[in-house]
Amino acid sequence: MGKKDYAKPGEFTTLELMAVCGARAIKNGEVVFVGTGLPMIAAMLAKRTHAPKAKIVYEAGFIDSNAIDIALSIADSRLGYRASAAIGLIETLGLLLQGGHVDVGFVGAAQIDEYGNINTTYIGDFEHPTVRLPGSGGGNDIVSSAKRVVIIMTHEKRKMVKKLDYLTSPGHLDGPGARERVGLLGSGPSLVVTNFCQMDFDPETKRIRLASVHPGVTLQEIMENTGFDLLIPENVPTTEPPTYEELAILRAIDPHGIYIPRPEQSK
Amino acid sequence: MGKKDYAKPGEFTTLELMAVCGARAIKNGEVVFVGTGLPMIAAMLAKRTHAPKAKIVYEAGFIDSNAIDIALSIADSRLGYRASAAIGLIETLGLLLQGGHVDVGFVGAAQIDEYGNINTTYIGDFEHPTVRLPGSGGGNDIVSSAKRVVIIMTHEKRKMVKKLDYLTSPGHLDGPGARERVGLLGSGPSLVVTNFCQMDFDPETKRIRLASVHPGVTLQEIMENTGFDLLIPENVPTTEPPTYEELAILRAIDPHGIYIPRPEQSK
Amino acid sequence: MVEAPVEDKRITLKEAAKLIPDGAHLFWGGFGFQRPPMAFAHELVRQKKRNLTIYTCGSEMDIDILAGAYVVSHFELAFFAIEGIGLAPNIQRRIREGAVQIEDYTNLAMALRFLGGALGVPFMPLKSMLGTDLLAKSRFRAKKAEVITCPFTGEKVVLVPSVRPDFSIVHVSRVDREGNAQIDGIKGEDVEGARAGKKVIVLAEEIVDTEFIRSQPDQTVIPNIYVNYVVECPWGAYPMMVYNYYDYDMEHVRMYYQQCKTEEGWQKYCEEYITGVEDHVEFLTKIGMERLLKLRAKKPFPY
Amino acid sequence: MVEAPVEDKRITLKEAAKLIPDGAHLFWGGFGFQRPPMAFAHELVRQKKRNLTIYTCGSEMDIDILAGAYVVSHFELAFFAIEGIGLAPNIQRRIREGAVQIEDYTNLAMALRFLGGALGVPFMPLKSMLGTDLLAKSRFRAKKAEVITCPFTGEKVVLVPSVRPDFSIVHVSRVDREGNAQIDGIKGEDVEGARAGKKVIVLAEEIVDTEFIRSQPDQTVIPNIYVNYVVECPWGAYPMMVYNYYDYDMEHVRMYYQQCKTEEGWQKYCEEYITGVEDHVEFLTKIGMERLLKLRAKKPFPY
Repeated sequence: MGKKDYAKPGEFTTLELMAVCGARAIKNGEVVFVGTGLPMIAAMLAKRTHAPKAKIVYEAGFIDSNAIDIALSIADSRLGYRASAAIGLIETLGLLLQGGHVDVGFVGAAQIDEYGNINTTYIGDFEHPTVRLPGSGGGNDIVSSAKRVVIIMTHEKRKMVKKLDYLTSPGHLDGPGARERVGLLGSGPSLVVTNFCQMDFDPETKRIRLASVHPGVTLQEIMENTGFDLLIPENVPTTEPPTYEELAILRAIDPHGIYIPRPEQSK
Repeated sequence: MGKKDYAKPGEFTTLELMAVCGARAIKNGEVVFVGTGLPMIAAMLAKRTHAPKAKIVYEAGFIDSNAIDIALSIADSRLGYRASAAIGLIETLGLLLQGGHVDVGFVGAAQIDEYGNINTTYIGDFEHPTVRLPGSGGGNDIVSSAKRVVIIMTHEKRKMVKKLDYLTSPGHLDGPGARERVGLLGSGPSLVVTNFCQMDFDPETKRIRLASVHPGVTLQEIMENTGFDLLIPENVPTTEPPTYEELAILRAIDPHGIYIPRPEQSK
Repeated sequence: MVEAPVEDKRITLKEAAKLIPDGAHLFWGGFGFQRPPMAFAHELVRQKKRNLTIYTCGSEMDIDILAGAYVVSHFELAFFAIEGIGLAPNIQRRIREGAVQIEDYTNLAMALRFLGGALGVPFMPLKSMLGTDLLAKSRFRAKKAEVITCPFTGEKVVLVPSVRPDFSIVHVSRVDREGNAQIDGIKGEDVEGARAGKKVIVLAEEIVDTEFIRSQPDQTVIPNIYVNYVVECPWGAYPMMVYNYYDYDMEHVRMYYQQCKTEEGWQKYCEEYITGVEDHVEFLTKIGMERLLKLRAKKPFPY
Repeated sequence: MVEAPVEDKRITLKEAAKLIPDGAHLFWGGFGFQRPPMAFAHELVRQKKRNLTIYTCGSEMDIDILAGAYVVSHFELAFFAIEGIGLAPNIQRRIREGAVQIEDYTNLAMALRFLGGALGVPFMPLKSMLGTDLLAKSRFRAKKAEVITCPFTGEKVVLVPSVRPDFSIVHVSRVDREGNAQIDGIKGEDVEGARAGKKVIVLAEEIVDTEFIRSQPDQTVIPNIYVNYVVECPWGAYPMMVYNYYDYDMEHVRMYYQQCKTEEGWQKYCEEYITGVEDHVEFLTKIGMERLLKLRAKKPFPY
């Protein structure tokens, strides 16, 4: 089978497609800042396909990691296997990230708004929240200072909101020039990958814009599950499906389906 | 021979007495910040006599050093032998010293004034200096932040001056309360050891005050070689001479007379 | 000539926990699943400490236990969860009850706050938090952060206040009885945090001879000058992990998470594994030799 | 599946020096007699570089040579001398001539300026320099430092401007060809300095296989991400020292010091040992095998 032999609908899961989308956002030689879960799988996939020279950094201190086993914690000893260095948080978040060496950072989100601002702290009112989420962790640091940011999340109306309950990590704030005005170093979110589509940011308004629709998903579905006004260009392509090669590698990376249940498991 | 058997005049050199004075300024268990030369010898002597639990720190990064050979550079590998740790400058000058862990710091001086302010940078005018000295190094850091500071220097009129050519390291500045006013952490110089005498600081005026006169030295000699008005209390004791035990250990520490030429060498 | 004596700073886990008065402020070491002072958390629970404030970057089951047992009332931190499983169940519940309050920072902000405390300066500069509610909203601190204009470049910089807690609690790989500590693998924020505390308690998987430490001084991560007390505490991070020593026990962690979804479940866990056992060794005995032996790291893997 | 290739960043000493344009700003590694990039200094002299600015804490014969050969016109530093012997003879002379200017800081201030540059913030806070001419007088910087009142505590704090030089030059114990570097013994200010440079050149006593580095990632002091070029350069700090590798050659250093007391003596030294030899290997050959072999470190001593 060739490199560009695309898998057909039914031969891959949505999570697999999302991991592939994440991987493709990484260019060869880039320094990639990821957490556990889907971003870790995406970065490992990129490194084993088109971006073998990518360097994966985990905030706990693992630098240029070459882990062969799936990690459950950002500080998991598994990430130290054949790493270039194992140091600490000031090294990764301060010297590497804020120091300007990180090309692309991956984060998740409980809520985002139309400028890509992110909430991972509270659901509900700050004084009397409904749910207390894990908080920023290194998320705010990553979104503040990485050159590009990829957000991976599930696409639900209550998560794609007009107004965040709490602004944890800075997207494009209230629009063009806002990040520069408040003094942020990185250029903010550039891509959002969900279970329905990929979205990028309109360069003029800095608002979220539909970039590609996953195979089998309708525009209607996306709009119904988005709580803010999504910019929709005239021609929106279908997301390139995973290739058979990507799928094979992906399934070898996470053989027990810890983060990406196998097609047979997810049924 | 007993611990308190004092050597007689002629049985020790002035440099040996100065090293002993330095050693006696160190209490057991204290953290001592020293450079090479006489302070290093003094600290090693203290550790082998009354202050075995003293911890010697060298700014290059050697912590709790137990060197057995005399070092020529502050970064000399000799200082790493059986040290507790070998790290770097931010560790020693920042985390240990500025962080408040250093009890006593030793420095030298090309000039001091009557408040114990120190010059190690320029002789002559700032715009057109006669001599460019080595500069602060870690000297200013030590005198700024150590809990106590001991200055060891030779006693000459051109070095004990009314006005410094350049203020490198802060003594008591212009008097009581001045260090607190500018925001300094440490309490400044507490002792000056010269080839003639020991001097401390009057608690009320923060001016230099004669504390003890070395055996065989006259008050006249000291006054003639001091360029500022030295406070002289009514009763000034004679400096306690080295004991035979101290001399024996001192000579074992620097057997080749690198910093303290042996009596026979110095003739 | 006097031979330098080796100062012996060893105390027991029980003695170490007794040093902490109610209301004390602690730096809490470990990061994520790596080297949390779990055994120390258990002992604080056993000794019924109250009203502690904890400063940390990101912690997990260890601080969830401390919140569950009403040991901690205030956190200043960046992250808490049971990673890879879900939200921290006890902290959630205690927040709803009003028994726990959290002041939120980022991981970098917290790590720099420890570095600032360790360096003896009252703040550190930072380029995170700008433009967000982390800067705009505070829970209990009078002044959480301050934005200034850089006098050299004119750019905006956030200053975060340094932290000097009463105690720093860190769990390391090995230490000598004088307190010279080595940490294998990542250090998280422990290097800075260990130096920030007014008093420092180092717990370690093993105590080694001081000559071993002094034969390789460049391996010392926390020198003895900073350390007041040393506690030998093997398997002290279980059911979390210690690099080069042992892996986490996910079965136990999942059981904890499931059980703590209800207050009753948490009380049962606490009684069974913490308050109902005499000490750390009895806890390990309860877990069982077979389970522990299986978790030991297998070279060349650090897990 | 693609096996990750090992990127090869090795270049020769000559190639490395060629990268430095006249007028460039350099972080200069090593501290005192420990690991100065001496061979790199020689090569800069051979290639007749001019008008460089050097940032360092405290350096010795290495920067005295650079000043003597008119390679460096500006220094920002805390200390220079030939330790244990006397003042740096060439720098003294070049200052009198007006060919060299020095902006004075303290060692901690310089180290923090590198840390600030490395951290991506425009300044760092400091409690030194207060009340002194180091704060009051500046030589060529428009703004050398700034005193502010802490917004949290009200105390006075000095801010020193961060440094991001064009290049960082460090000499380390060992490195792999990807640029992962290890440093034995003290690190001086090299950890921070190596991260402050826009480009980083790592010179090393030896190049080791990347698998050796990756078998002990917690020993890496400078990870490959920061490093642009790698130069194998054994005895690269001679006549100064490298921890665990070799001792200094004080006979040579004293000869240098005595000879450089006069301009003619310096010119003779420079011609004989630097410009008159083709490269570093020819320099070492001139020093002689017997002398070098005697200087090798003798275990368990690192010297």
